[in-house]
Amino acid sequence: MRLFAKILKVGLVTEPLGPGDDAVVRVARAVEAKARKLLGRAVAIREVDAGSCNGCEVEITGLMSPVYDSERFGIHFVASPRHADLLLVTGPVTRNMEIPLLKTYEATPDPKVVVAVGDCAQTCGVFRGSYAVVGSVDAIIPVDVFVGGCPPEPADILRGILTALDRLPVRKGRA
Amino acid sequence: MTGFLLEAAQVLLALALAPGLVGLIRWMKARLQNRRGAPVRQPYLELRKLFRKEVVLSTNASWIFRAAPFVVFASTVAVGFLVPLLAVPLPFDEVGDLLVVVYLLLLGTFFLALAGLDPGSAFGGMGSSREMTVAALAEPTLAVAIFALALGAGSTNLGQIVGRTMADPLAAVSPGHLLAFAALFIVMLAETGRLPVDNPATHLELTMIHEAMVLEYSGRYLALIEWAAALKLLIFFALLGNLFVPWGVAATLTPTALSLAVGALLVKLVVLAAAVAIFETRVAKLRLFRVPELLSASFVLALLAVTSSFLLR
Amino acid sequence: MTIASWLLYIIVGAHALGALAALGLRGAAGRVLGATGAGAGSLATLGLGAWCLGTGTVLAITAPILPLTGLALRVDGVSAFFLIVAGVAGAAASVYGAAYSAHYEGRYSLRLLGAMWNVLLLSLPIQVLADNALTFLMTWEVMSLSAYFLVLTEHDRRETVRAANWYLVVTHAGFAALVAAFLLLAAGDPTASFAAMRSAVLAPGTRDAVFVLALIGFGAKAGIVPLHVWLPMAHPVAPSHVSALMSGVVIKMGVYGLLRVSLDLLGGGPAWWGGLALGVGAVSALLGVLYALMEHDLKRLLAYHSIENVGIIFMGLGAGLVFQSYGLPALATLGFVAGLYHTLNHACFKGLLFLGAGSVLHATHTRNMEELGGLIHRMPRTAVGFLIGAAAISALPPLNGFASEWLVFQALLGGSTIPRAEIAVVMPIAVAMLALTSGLAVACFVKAFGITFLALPRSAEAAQAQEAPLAMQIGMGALVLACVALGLAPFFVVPVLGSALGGVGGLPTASVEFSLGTSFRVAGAVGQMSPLLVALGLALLIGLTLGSLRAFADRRLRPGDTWGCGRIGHTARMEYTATAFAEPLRRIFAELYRPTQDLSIDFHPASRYFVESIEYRSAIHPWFEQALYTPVLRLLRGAAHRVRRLQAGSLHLYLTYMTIVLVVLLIVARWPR
Amino acid sequence: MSDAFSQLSVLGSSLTLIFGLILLWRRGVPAYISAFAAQSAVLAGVAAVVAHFGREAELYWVAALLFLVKAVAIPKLLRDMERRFGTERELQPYVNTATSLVVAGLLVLFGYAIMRPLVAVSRLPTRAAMPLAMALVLVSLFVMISRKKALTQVVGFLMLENGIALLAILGTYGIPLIIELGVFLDALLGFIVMQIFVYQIHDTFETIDVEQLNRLRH
Repeated sequence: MRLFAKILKVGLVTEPLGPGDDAVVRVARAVEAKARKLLGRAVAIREVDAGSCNGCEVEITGLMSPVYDSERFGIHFVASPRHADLLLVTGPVTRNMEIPLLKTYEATPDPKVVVAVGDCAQTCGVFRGSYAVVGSVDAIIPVDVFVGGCPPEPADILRGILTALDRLPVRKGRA
Repeated sequence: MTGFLLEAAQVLLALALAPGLVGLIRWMKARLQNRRGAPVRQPYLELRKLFRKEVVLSTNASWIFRAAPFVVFASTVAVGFLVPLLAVPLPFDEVGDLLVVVYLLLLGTFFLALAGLDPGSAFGGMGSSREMTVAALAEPTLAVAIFALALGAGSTNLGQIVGRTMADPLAAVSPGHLLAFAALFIVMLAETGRLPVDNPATHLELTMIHEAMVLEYSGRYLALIEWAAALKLLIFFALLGNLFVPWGVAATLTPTALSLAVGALLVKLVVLAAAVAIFETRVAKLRLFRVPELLSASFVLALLAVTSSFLLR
Repeated sequence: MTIASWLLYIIVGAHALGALAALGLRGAAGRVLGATGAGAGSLATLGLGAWCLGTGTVLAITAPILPLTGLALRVDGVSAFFLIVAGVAGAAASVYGAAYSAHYEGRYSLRLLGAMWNVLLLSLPIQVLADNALTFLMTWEVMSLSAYFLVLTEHDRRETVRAANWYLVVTHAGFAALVAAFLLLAAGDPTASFAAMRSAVLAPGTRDAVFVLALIGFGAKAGIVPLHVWLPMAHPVAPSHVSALMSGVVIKMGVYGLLRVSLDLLGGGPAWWGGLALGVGAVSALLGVLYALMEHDLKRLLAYHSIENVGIIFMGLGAGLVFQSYGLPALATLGFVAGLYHTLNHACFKGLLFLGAGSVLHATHTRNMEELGGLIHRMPRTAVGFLIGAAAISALPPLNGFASEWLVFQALLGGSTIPRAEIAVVMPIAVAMLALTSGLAVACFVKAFGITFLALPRSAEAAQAQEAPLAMQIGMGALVLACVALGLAPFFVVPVLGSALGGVGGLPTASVEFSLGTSFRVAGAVGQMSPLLVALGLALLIGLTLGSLRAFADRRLRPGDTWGCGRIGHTARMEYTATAFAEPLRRIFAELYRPTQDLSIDFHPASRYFVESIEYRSAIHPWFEQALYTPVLRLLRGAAHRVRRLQAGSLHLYLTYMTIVLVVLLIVARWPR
Repeated sequence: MSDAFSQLSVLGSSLTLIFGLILLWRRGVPAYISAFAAQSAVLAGVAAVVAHFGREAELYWVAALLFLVKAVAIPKLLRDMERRFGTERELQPYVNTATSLVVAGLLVLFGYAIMRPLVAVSRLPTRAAMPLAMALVLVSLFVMISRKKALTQVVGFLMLENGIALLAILGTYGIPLIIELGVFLDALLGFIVMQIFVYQIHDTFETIDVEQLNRLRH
């Protein structure tokens, strides 16, 4: 009985939450259109934490929440770089994460793009000059787009992903 | 000749519908989680994308790793030829019975598990180990459920089981049938890596079963494996739908009967997909070591099904 | 002189010459000539079996070699079939052995090995041809002893001696049961021919006793639980081609014997005979595979699988006996055919697997799977052979294991036509146990092949491994072909087996039950299938997929490191091990395995938060073996202690004993009946 | 007509048995209570089916009574008890869950085997369902043997009673109403006595794990 009640309750609230603010909606539409053109509207993301304070991770997690729901644009996170099209890198690259980051980049099959998320990824932020930090993300692997902010909002991250997809070389013919 | 055309048509239909079925379940689950979710056609786009990507191949891997996607895909498609989706009897009905179906699927699992071990990654080995454990423990339920079905129909051949239930509609609600259905439903969840056993959407390697085996695959190989997995799900749904509720399956090859059969198949798939989506929303993933309990519960259901079938003979 | 008798003489002659050559010649010549004799003899055995089965020849020969009765031989369908089993495995193993035994040169006695190999190979055909009790029992003993010496080849190792002793004890306990069974069967006359036994009318109680004794005696040879303890000890320590033959053929003599006695000589019996055989078969199958899963010694793992497969064979025979007792000859034939088919298939794939394991041992000098890995790169042909064997033993279509297991399933499902409560209870459980067994077998061979041949080598030996010599590859190749052919052609094999069984023990002579054709239908059974078409379909589909991928998909391929979450180095230490692979199943079946765990941590002297070393040990103990064998051993030891009191070391005392025995015997002999 | 009758009775009995098996599979006491309530409702349904096809008007009363007492009243009482003790879960039964389920499967087969002769001579349309009722009795006994918590045992006892009632309904189309009522009262009394005991156990040992009763010996 309780089981049925529960399902009924869940069923009742199954209304799609409206997408967040207007900016997000616009970005979302744009991402959807671009992604469809470039990657067949299926973007698989592998997130690499190269030494971040996890502030960016919290925001990235927001992408998957019911509010932003990145899945509706065909963007989803995957467990292995082998499955990924896009690397989402956060944080200043620490000494211990330098080789793993490189290896992740190498493990990702072409065509691929890299989006560096957060100020630290671009400038190392407050960690600049630390003995434990190697440098910004683009010192290790080629970065297509930087997303600024400490931390950036999910909408910014979406916009960054969009821009990166723009740079993706479009392959034609016997692709 | 029409028979072979029918076979080809049904396999093409299955291949075409399979990704959509996965998309449908994902969409329903998203709605149940109050999300908008990806559209139903999303898996098609993902497959197209994967077929256009390059493959990164581990230097440790051998030919097994490269052969496995083909074996998995071919064995699943071969099963698609044997399972009646639209009409009975199929011309290939006597090529393989339900046992052949089970063991062909096991052939795919065998190669996929070897491929999981091949690159020498710990995740792959873990996935293989778990997948084989679950597959082995699901076997008795499958066999006993087949026994229950064969008892009723006097045959393990799929066409005959379907035909017999069509001839005797009351048999569809007989307890033996219902119990066998419940048992096979649980086994289906286990074999296709659905929720209480495996989480198809997990990102954490340690909780993976099926996903962990294919972590190393990319590009076209991954596409083949994903497609085969979707096809396997569709085949299990079709088995559940057509073996137990065979209404709508065409007995003659007239256009009306066949279009009716396509419609009935779609309805059954949607209903089962909804059932799985609701179920997956309701339950949490089981700890790996509670999975045997679930499987032994399904085994008891299958045993009950056999007993009931014996009783009512 | 008929062709059949010529072949018989060739068998004897070739093995005799082979044995003499092995004894007389030193070095490579003796080794190769001995193997040649063995191979030629085996081929003749195969030829004799095929000829007799093909033409339906019944050959009966009596040679006055043995005292009292002479050597009585007779070929019928069943013995012809077992001749084929012995011939196929014997020939392949002989070719393989010619190269394999080379590395014993100078370390162990090659003469004894070659001679005993020939003796064993000669005893096998004689065994299945034996037509009276004395011939049968004498050959049985020759076979057991020659196998004993072969097991003892590497005699300077403790485990070898221990294994050989266990083998000798269990096999002789079984022999005692057999002697008793035959004495009961022949009403005390050890010289009775099988024909006389067939026509003898025995009391039901005696028949039951004969069956149970035969089940114990032949079960000990076949490795049925709980008489299997010697098998996982003896098979691993024997030279690999000997293991292949022992596992493929010698233990099958138990199957042959049981079939001969229960079906042919006794003509079938009450339903519980079959039920008992089915039950011990199911238990052996399940326990065999469960213990195999926990094994990391490649050859011992295979030995446990022999127990499993013998169990499956016994399930087929048991089902046949059950159906026969209910007067269902067609179904009974199906059950027996399923058992026999699996016997032949097991001889092929298990022979192949043991030869493959032998090649691995030859190349790496270790049987421990945890030290292997990556061999597919160094030994590609052996890997393919082992893979095919693994797929076949896992009953994967379209190979031969699947065909016979499918038949066993069909036989069990066919039992549902018997409207009896006990059948309704037994059959679903048997089906479930068989299904669980085959599922676990698949898991086990993923482990065996995956850990041994795939991924990175786990030791320097594995990294340096070399492909096996050509002769060894030929031996394996022959068995690969046999596995594939037997898997694809059940529509040919099954009717032949049906006709081989025709007329034995009241089974129908004409095997009209099996219709020929690419898909074969079995009357009384409840399904049909065609492995040939399945194989064709699979090949076609793989080709089609490959072709369309070439045409439509991206074809770029880039080698890269294995993905390990970006770890800096990837070594073999990071791979999944055999123990880890089997760990989930070990936990699930913990109540059976009763694993003991032992964890010891050495902390750093400065702080408990730093660890210097962690040692974790875990072992499983086959508790039912301990529960069963420890009391027996204790009893034996106690008895031996008591008997020792008789041993005073005084010659006069011994003479007194002998006198007393003589007097007692004379009195007994003179006693009027 | 009678075909539908036997199908329905077997179906109902299978359902009661499956609800019985939930005791072995789930670990939370609320699930047990729900299972018991559902089982009793199905039992009432079976009684109504028998009343309809067997033309035994009396059985309608039994069905209604069964539903009221067992599907509504007792579950409510049980929930009260459960609430009072908080959630005690059946974490470590004597026999682990997977094994329990397999044992239950074997018990079902056993029930089938021992009822076979009876089923063979019986001419009732409900005969096919009787082994399942027997199996429910056996499974309930097994629950009481293998589980530790007192509440589980209470539910097991109630299910045992359900099994006996089912057997009576199927086998004799209901024993006369008076006897039925007597048994009913008996069960109710038993239940109340057990309830008191459970409260006592709880008050004394702060737990309702019956393993603790071993301490009474000292």
